[in-house]
Amino acid sequence: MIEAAVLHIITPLALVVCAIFVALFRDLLYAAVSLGVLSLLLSLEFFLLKAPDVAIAEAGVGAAVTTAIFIIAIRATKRME
Amino acid sequence: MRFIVTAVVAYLLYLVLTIGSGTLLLWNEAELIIGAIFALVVAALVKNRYLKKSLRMLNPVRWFIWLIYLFLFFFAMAQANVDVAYRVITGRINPGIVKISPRLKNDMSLTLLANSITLTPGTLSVDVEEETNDMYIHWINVKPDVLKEMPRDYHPICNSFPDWARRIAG
Amino acid sequence: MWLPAAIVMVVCMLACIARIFIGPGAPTRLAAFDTTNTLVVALMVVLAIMFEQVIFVDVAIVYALLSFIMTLYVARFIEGKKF
Amino acid sequence: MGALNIVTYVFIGVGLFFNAVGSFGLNRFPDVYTRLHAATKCTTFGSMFLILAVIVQSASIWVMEGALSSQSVLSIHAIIALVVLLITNATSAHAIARAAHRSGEKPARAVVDDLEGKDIND
Repeated sequence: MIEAAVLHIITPLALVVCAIFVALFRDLLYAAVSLGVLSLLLSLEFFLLKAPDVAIAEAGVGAAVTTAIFIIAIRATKRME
Repeated sequence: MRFIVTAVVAYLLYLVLTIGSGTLLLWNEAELIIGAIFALVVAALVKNRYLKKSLRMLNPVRWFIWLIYLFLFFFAMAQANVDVAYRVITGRINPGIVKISPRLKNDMSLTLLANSITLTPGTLSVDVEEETNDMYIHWINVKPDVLKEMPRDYHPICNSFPDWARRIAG
Repeated sequence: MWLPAAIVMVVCMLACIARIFIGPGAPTRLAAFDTTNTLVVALMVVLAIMFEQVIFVDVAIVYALLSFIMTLYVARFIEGKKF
Repeated sequence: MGALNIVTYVFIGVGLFFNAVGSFGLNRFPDVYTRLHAATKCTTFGSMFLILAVIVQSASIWVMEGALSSQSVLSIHAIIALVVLLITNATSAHAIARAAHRSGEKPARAVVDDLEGKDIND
């Protein structure tokens, strides 16, 4: 099953690249969008590991609540770091 | 009347989401009873927001026209995708933002028209003026003869979707 | 039959994620993010029939609705309006 | 079963082709509006055909196993996911285009711009 391993290799690598870019962006809105992609890939990874309940929880918390809180925080402060 | 319509829609949605849970016509008894109770509660809470003024979408003739429209819309969507694939591969674009006046009255037909022209050939709805219901459309392949007169003719841009929207929800 | 389709979908998704990192301006990044969401929802439905677990499709429905909310929220912020 | 498998392969092929075109056009076009054209239309159509392939397979198993099969959940919920995708993609494309124009993004290589300079408050 070498093909099934491809999915399990690509998704964590993209996850790590997303985390690096979250730290690199100077514009905080871009960092928030990258964090949304990170939670998307984390949800996909939970899905691949056959844990759909954790994937639903991660999608709800990561895609909706965390980004909304970050956007409210960026509105209240400065956008550039 | 609004209460009954909202309760029926909520109950149907609940039944679709819990299909295959039992043996009594694909549902079990507990799901049917709990769904009815939740549908009544939801209808009591949101009936003034879900249906604003009129009940004209209950007319079955409109549903029938909507089904015909879906059939035509699928072919327009397939044509749109072949067109966009051609433009992606060759890179031949001629974009611009044009203004059309579809002369629609209410919000529902405007929503239907905006979603339709976003998914059909070469057009993307950008903005809408609230008072006059004029729409601004990003068009990927502008034909020069449309630009001559100022109230633009909408037939070359989005071939007769405003008429269909007026027929369905107008 | 489903596993090669899933791998091609993941490769398409990586191309969209690259546009999120290099794209100029906030609306381009948001458009790329929306495209990635669509691809992930389709990928989740495909993986559900591949794993033969019928309950996995619910994750796709929930993710489609929640990512829609996030896209609208960030778009309101870019528009520069109070909400 | 043979004809259904052929239909499924054709649907998967069409879906993967349009998804690839969508993600390629997102990287090729010059500005955000044309990118939205490629992204929204092509990925919606491609995802629609992939989900239709899943529906064809699971509905054939549903018919074969009788009405109480667990595949009914898969077919019905895949149809719900398809409807949700069709509605939310068009709406979010409209929201992104409006936000882009109000934040001052100009359409690249435009021959006409009727909206330029107008200030629309809701």
